[in-house]
Amino acid sequence: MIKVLFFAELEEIVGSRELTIEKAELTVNEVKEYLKDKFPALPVDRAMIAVNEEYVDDTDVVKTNDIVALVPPVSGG
Amino acid sequence: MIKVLFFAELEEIVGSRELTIEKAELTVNEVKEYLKDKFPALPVDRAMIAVNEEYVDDTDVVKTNDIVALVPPVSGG
Amino acid sequence: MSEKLFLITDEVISIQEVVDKVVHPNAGAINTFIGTVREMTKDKKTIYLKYDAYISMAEKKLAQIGDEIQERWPDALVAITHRIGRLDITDIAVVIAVSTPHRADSYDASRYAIERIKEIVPIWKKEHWEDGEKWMGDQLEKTPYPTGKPEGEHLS
Amino acid sequence: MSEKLFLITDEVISIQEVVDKVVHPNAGAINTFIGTVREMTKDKKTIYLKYDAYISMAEKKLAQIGDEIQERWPDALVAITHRIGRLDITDIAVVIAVSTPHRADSYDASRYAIERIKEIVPIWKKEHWEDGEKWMGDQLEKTPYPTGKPEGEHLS
Repeated sequence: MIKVLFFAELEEIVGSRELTIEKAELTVNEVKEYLKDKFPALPVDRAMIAVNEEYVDDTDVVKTNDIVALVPPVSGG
Repeated sequence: MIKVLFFAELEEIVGSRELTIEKAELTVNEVKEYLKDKFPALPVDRAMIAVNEEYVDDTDVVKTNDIVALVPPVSGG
Repeated sequence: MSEKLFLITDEVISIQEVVDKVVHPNAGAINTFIGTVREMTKDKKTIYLKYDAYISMAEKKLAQIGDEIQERWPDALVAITHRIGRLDITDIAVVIAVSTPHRADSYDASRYAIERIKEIVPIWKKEHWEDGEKWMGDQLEKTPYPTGKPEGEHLS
Repeated sequence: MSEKLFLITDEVISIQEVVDKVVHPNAGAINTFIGTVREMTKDKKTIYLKYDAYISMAEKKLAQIGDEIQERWPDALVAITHRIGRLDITDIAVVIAVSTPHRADSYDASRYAIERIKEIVPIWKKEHWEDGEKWMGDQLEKTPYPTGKPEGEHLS
């Protein structure tokens, strides 16, 4: 089970701050493909991906209990 | 009558924050020569000169009731 | 108040409290950067803002910026507080405080901090205008992340 | 507190009060520079400092620095307070606050202000060490003023 978090504009598009993917292991890229399928309007490729609060590469692997976050371009400060 | 102000190290050397020169008109340079004569230990040439709170040149003229200040190198901030 | 050097809060930020965290006998200079809510951006008039954050990660990334600064300026002390929630015009969104022995470094390190905040810290601003609202950060769609993470040698 | 934008005071400086003087709806950035009393300068340990000033002229010269900043950065607002009298380690000697619409200018204008203070504002610092005391400002005797006023095109 992999948890995925959405913030800001992405949260509004998904309609929820989080969802769960019932898989034990996926690459980051597979998570992104899953989300693009499920939410065609979601600008997945304009987001950075964090796993357990660190930015990762598309080829990195996500395991059960990991927390994935889609981080759209930030605008703090 | 021209008033002269001394600050910081210069005040300590002169032993007073101010003195009066009983003249109606002097150039800045003449004020400096007067002070060098009167206080040989005073580092007059390492000070900037202000007249009525503005920095001046040696050739500028000081008149009665003007306030001259010797401004040693500053160290605020 | 919180003793945390790197803090996301939904409360009003006290500049003094952030500065107090970096006061030190060997600091001769403290630079602070205070980000406030500006009313006009070009011709658009902001009514208020809302900030959202991935709070736990944002505090971690602020701490990372502190580490990066201490690598570059070993004598620097850094504290950063960013507010989230609704902010009105002139409200303080962020306070960065950096102390260093000498003044030039305090400016450089403070500037480094705000630029890095705008690159890596997961905080988002929603502008509310009279005629609409928008999450900011990609207005020009100039920031795609095809590799899934930010580019640049100094990112980690 | 004083409403003066450019102030010499013998009281403790409130950072917040100085910042409040430059808060503005069109300011998105406020940079502050806070000068504090540092304990160690090279191998010398400071016990306390005393600052003296030609108060009326110092406030006038601080105001001149404000004018110079507004010439170079027309949207900037500037406030500066400098404390005089006895200051202990970590006490605040000076607070500069500069607000501008965008952040880069707030850093540049703030830096300009502190450099100019060290050039033209008649304030003097006396260091008190365990084994002596000295008025600072010309330790290296590198600053003669043979023409009676500071050199440099930007002085007036």
